[in-house]
Amino acid sequence: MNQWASFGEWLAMGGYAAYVWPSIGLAIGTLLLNMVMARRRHAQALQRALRRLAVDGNGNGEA
Amino acid sequence: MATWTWFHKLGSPPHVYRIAGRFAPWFGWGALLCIVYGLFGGLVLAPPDYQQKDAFRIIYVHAPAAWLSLSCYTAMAVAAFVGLVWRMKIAHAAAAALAPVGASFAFVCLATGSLWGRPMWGTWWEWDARLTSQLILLFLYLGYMALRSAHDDLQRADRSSAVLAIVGVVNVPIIHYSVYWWNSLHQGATVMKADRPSMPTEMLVPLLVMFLGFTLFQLWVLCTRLRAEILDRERNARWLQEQLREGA
Amino acid sequence: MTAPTQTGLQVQGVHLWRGERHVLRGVHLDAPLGTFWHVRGPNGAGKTSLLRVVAGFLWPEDGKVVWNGQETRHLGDEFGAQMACLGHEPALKADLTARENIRYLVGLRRAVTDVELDAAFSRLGIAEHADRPTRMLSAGQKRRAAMVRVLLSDASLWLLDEPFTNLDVAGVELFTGLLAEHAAGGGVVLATTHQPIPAPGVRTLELA
Amino acid sequence: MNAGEGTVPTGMLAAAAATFRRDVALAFRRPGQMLQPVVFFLIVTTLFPLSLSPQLSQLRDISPGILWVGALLSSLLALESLFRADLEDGTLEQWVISGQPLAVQVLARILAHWTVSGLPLVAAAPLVGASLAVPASAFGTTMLLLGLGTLCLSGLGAAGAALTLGSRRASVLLSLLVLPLAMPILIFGARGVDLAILGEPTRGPLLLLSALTILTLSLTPWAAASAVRISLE
Repeated sequence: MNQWASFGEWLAMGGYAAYVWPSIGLAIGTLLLNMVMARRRHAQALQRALRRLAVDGNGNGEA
Repeated sequence: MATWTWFHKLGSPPHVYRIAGRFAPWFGWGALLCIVYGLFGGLVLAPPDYQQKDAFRIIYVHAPAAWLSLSCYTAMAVAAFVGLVWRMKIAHAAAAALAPVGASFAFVCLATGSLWGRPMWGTWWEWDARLTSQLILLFLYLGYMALRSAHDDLQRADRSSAVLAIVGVVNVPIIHYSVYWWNSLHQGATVMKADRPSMPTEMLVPLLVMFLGFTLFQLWVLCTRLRAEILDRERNARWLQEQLREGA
Repeated sequence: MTAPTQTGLQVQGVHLWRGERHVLRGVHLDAPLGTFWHVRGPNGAGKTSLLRVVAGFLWPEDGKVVWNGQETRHLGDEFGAQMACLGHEPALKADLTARENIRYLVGLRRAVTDVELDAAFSRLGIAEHADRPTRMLSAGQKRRAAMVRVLLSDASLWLLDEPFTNLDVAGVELFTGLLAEHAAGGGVVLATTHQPIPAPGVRTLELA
Repeated sequence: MNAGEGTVPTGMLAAAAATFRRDVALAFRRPGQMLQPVVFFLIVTTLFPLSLSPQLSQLRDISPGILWVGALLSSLLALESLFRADLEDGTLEQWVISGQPLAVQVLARILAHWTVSGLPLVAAAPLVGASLAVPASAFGTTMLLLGLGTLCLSGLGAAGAALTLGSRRASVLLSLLVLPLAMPILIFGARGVDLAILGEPTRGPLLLLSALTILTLSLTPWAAASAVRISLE
């Protein structure tokens, strides 16, 4: 089943390693970047909302 | 009546905030699983392409990114339309949530397309119809995000970027076919012919799994960012206080 | 036949946020035809916002605006035709003469003749300036030219934001007379100003 | 002088015609400003021979691109202030409450703007074409194509100008929004001029560009109208 003779041969990607691995790396990297940015965006928004809540927690939050 | 209440409930921020929170983990883990399995299938198990050998494996990230960049833009336009017509803040929040991830998929698609083209055509950039229309789509994203950040008032930013998204989505097919028409004038179809249908199953299955993985990732980012956008837009709502007091 | 539709303007429970501020908090107003309203309140109380909500530029987050029994949101352009606004800017193109400006703006609504224009210009005391580019007119003269537009617009609802700014004493008297006359003639007038309006039967709407 | 002595309300087309006449009259009050896009067009198109080569044969091959890029950028220049002056002096508000459909007024504005800024570019096209060794036989088609292209761009630009009304530094933003959408115009237009120079039939690009213009002029007024309403909020 496994068509690669060795781990090294798999890494070489039939001579196209210089193109395949950067592509995969870039794609995964962008996914991770998006994940981190999304989580931080939510955390920031939550902080702002909590701070606003603390400031006028009692008063004019009517819907 | 049931469909209307469903649609109506989608309009209420507290409800959407909660279900986005509940669904997010499922999308997140699902995406991770699919992408790991898809990459393993594509990079290890799938046989090399008879023509492009192992370089074709870039398709496992290139094609899903291309598909996602387009589906994100369409979803943004639909959300923008709903937001404008029914004046639903949630829809504008969804459009705002989709833009960054859509733009980054467009960029990934371009970069991997260029990396894939290098061994095929010997140049980093080739004015191939697909790459060119993808480049223009990236410009549309950048224009959208530039317009959104140009307005300080959140509501005006929402509504004017919504108009742009709708105008943009009408033009996407026009741009697509005019680029293909322009490209076919000057040269025959390029050699990058790894179209999906002609692929054997052990190559095709990982690709479909990657599509699913990327889509689930898009939904995860949508849920996470949507909650942030809702928090920004619902500053003075009472439900927000109970929600925040008992933990996000 | 449904209940006889209430003529005139009703503002029902209008809430409006401008960014963080809760500008209009449940504003109520029942202005039947033939009434003259003075909208009063300190700076930032939302006087201008209220006029812009009634005019349809701003959509309230809550509550509605009803004109002659129909919600203005559903009337659309039809409501625009029955309303005239006098905002902070006189809405005059500097390079065109006052006559050209007004003939165009009123012409959007109805056919207007030079006779009517001359009569209105002289009534507002700027007949001799009607044919000079508005660039050369003083602020007060521009304000009077804008009032000509309101006068000729055939609108029954008048929304005037600080109409007396840049006007001399005679101008304020003239404008007050015109507003009262329009109200007496079956129209509805909403005017925001910090000065008292010395006209009989003026009702006030206080914005906190 | 109060309301309604049997006055005749103005029809939609009459109002649009009045807006068209006023805009053109307003432009002719400052003829200098009308020439600015044309001068810009002439300057931009002289940059190419200076930066490339004086050989006429070489210039002829790329003249469609030079003509079209120059025309698009020049008309984009004039588009930025399409609604800004009206917003500042309050006339834009009068449109919204004039009782006339806003989209029709915007369409009248687009046509007036095209007449004032697009047509001068078309008139200057033969001059520029000659400087780029474009054969006189191609002038007719080139002018027709450029006329359609600038009209189509005026439609797109109107939506863009309305969208950037509230923001600072709008001219850069306007090009960022409009140019990606204008690329099909460039593709069809340049191809048409290319064929015209070679003396081949140009029905294809001509019909495609006309279809695109009709589609754009029937959609963008609505987009521009809703953008105007948004900027008045």
